[in-house]
Amino acid sequence: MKARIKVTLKDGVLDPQGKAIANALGGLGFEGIEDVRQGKYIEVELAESDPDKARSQVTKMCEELLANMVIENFSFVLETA
Amino acid sequence: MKARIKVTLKDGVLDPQGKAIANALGGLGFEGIEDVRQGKYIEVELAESDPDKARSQVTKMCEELLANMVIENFSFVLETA
Amino acid sequence: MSGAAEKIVPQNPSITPELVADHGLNAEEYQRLLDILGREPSMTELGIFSVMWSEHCSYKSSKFWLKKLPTEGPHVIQGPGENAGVVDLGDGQAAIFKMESHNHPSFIEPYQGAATGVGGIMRDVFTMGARPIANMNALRFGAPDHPKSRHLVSGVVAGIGDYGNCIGVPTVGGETNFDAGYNTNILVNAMCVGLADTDKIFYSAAKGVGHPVVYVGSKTGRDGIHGATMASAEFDDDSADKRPTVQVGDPFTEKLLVEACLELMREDAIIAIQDMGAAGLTSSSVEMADKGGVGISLDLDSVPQRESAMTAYEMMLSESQERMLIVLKPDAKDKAEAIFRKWGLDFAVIGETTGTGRLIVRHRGVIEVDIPVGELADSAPEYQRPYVLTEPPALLSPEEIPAPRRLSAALLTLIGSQHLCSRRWIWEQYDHMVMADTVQRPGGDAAVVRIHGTRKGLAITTDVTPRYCLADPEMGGRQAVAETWRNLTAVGATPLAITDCLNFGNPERPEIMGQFAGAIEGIAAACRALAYPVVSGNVSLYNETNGIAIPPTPAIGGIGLIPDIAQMMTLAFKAEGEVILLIGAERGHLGQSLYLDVHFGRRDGAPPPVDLEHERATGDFVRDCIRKGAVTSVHDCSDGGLYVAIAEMALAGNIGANLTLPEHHPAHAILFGEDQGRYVVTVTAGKADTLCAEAADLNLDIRVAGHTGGHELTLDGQDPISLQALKTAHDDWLPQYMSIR
Amino acid sequence: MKASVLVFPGSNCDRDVAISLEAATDRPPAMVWHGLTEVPESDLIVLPGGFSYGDYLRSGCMAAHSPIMRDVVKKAKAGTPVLGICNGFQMLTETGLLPGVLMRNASLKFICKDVTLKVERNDTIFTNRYGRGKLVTIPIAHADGNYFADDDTLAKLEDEDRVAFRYCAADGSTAPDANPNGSRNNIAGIYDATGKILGLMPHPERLADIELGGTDGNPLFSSLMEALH
Ligand SMILES: Nc1ncnc2c1ncn2[C@@H]1O[C@H](COP(=O)(O)OP(=O)(O)O)[C@@H](O)[C@H]1O
Ligand SMILES: [Mg+2]
Repeated sequence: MKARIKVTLKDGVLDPQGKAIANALGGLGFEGIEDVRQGKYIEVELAESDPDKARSQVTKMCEELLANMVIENFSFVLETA
Repeated sequence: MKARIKVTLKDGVLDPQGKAIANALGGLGFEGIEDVRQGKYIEVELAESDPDKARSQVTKMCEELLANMVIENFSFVLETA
Repeated sequence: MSGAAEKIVPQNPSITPELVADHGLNAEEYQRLLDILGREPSMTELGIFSVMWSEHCSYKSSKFWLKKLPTEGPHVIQGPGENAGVVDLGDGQAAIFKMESHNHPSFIEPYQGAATGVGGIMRDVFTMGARPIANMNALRFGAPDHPKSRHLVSGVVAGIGDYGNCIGVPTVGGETNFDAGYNTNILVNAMCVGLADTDKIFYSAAKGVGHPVVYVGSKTGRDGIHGATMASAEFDDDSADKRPTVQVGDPFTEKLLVEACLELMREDAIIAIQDMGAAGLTSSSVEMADKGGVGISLDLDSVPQRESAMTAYEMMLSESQERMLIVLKPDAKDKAEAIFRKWGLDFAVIGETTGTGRLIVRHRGVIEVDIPVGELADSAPEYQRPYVLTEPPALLSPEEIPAPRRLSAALLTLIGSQHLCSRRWIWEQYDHMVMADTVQRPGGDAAVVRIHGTRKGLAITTDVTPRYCLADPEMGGRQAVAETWRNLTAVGATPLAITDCLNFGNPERPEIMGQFAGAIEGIAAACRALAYPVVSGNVSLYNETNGIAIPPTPAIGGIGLIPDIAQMMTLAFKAEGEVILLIGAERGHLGQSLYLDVHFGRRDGAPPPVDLEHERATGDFVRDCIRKGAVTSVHDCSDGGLYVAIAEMALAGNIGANLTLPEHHPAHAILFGEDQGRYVVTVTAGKADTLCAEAADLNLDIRVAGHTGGHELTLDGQDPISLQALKTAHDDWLPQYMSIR
Repeated sequence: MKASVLVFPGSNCDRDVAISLEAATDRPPAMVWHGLTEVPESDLIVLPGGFSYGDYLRSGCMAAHSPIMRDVVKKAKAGTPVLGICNGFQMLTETGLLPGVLMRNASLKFICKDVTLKVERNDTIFTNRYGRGKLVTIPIAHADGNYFADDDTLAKLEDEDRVAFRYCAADGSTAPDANPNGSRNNIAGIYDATGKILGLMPHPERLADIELGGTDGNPLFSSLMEALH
């Protein structure tokens, strides 16, 4: 089973990377870029095949390691191979 | 219009971050972690409202800046507010 | 003139006692506020008083004591009271430096907390016109086996590194302790040293009326609102709720800000300049106005904002990073704006200085704040809190402390412990060479950076020994100052001045206040005796959780000057067959030693006394020897004592030694005693007698402590220990500890 | 020799490299601000270390897309020698002037320390003053120095003798533990096909002054002087 996880900054948390990307896109001539936010995308291949168990395993992983819960949120989808 | 973009490493490209996460998860006691790959998740808020135009704009952004096409792939979805 | 009468306060929630208490103001303080305003405050005004009168901004518990510190000296250009201290280096140049804590934020979010701590202290320094040339960091973590320690070490070190590395200022040294006393209150103290021309130093007094007040840097968001009050409150188990106040640093923007500010400072444009640190727009505007004796009016609609619908309260209290406030000469606006635009930074005129003496803040056409500046800034409460001095424990005599089975094995254990192992794992994550002037890298007694384009060197160190301070705060305070002075001396520098970062528990408890008072007395005594004044500093109180305070930790950052770096000294043994000399009185003092702690789990007895006259005499002698080229390596004796000092010199030079033990004390007391004011030096074989004679002439204790050579350390030819074994023990502890998940 | 050093807002080794260039050539290089669209005619273009635009997204990627870099690419393709150090190397791979990419260090940590390098060739404009196969000590200071290229590219680099420097142990062996960042084949620096473009992660300008503890970086600058004066 594969988990596709998105980790994003909480609202209101400064995102220097997003800001820099927005500037760079502007510099490249792209117009109408209103906001850019950068997060992480993580794919985890799990041996677990039970969706409920996988779900609780991935939630725990996110909380303990993959996301910094002080400033980040996460969400994920599970996919059977 | 919002583009939700995933930038991932091509197959066969080494992924130090993914490897480190897999090790760390193992160290935290998670079992059955078979593979971890880390990529980027980028949200871009566009002024453009025409989906076709937005699509080609975002494709260009990815090719020119957001992904390094030597090692990375990208995919995205568009979303109307 | 706007007075209280024309004031309209929109949607003002009624100011309840709970709201006042939430803002950290006690009943007496709130009454003082009411007296000043002559009416109930608006919400924004309450917020402003709350941060300005917080411990962090007002120093209300510590001010009385800080006045006891000596702050003057022939080379002091600016003592405490400005953003940083300024010391004359000769040739028209000055060093500007300060140390500051970012303890609470770093415990909550180690990476960002530490990073923004570095950013904040650098702003304090370049605000005054200095280009930052070196960063230092003094870190205290909990016990290695505490479940949070590893995560905190890794986050703090990465945060400090990434911020300084990106800006391109070398992080050249620091200190690191692990101790259970910091399990739930780690300390992250960052120091920055900058270089300026003495005729181009900038201050924060906004003199003159009608001058534009300009905001530059990053946009304002809702970051860190209540950061200053958080830094002034004790932790409890709900501290997790305080998380959203964590700020995120953007070192790239800070780099732009450094360059833009320094570029503007080359023009004749600035009347006053102040970074927005704790309590952001509030404290920067109030401090500038207060020092200049003027009023200031701000229009918040012009403040560059990152988030929508921010209230006046939020904007005045935001602690968004990488922002500065400048009062410009009126005709300088266009020039200034062009510079900030060139660097891609926001630039906005948000107000002007006035003759009203009041802080007036408008937002969306409404006056949200109208407070007399002088009273806001100067009537902050000042407390002479009750205190109980710590009773120093009795001295332990060496005979009361058992010998180890094997001296060499005891050394190996000590040097491979968390206390004395190599900190390489930390400083290799810091770019300590950028700017290409680091002539002494981390790992020695003090770091040395060359003053760019000259032959002069600036030596920098930070020190304090918290276990000494806990046992006897007065002696611990002295020792901290003396150890910095010694470390500067050991590299050949003339110590100039210090900055301090006084980390303590809750000052409302008399025993904590007693620790504070004791430490101040000790620091002051040492500064006076060593002609080594305090020019800047920071106080961090309430470092305690559920009533358990940290050990008193008055961290001292010292700087010194080496006239020619050709005379710089290092601790590495240079050659085989040299004579090792120990200078300074040897008493075998084992109370509060690491030997006692590591081998017997005991922390008892008095800490080693610091005889300041002896300190000065030995130090001056050693420095003279270095300047004359009479010695080949120098290291002070500190944690772990003589045996550890010699082992460190051997490791650094990859040359062994045979040590000679005197008879007057037990061997373990000689080897592991932590007597203060001592240096180990080496001289080429023929020169030992002369040096001993010169020392004897000055009534200084000196003895031959051994000879260099071989690949082992031996004691009168006995009990050998290989350099390889020492190196493994010393190098491996930290990387191994950090590799465990 | 007329050298130009590009200055991005986040460059922080521009001054350091300018000093080394000036010492080797007796002539200060032109410092070229990133906001310009053209680099003055030069015998050498230097892309210095630092964090060009903050190095968000990928190191060097935003610099690679800046207007001034278009001119650098043009001039490089027309034969102007280019030296990219650290962040400069990252820019060179991001523009495609050099193959491969510099990924996050295998340890995921920033590393600042002296490393031993083997000089693989001494017949280029950058290394004629070094002995072939000579071991030198030069510092590294980076978070993203882990050189990666696919097997074919790597084989080509090796076949064409385009590896400039390799991380090695004190005895010259390229053992894995002499590799500080996980680079494939212990690669620390590479040339383009003409040998006129060099990208390397180590900082020769940081050990080009005896007061700083070594001078092994110096021959790189004096080689350039000799070849390009
Ligand atoms: N957090 C740190 N950052 C950088 N360097 C450090 C840090 N902690 C310790 N060091 C370095 O390690 C060496 C040993 O530190 P320490 O034992 O405190 O020295 P000393 O006993 O001479 O004061 C010093 O050179 C110091 O600068
Ligand atoms: Mg020392």
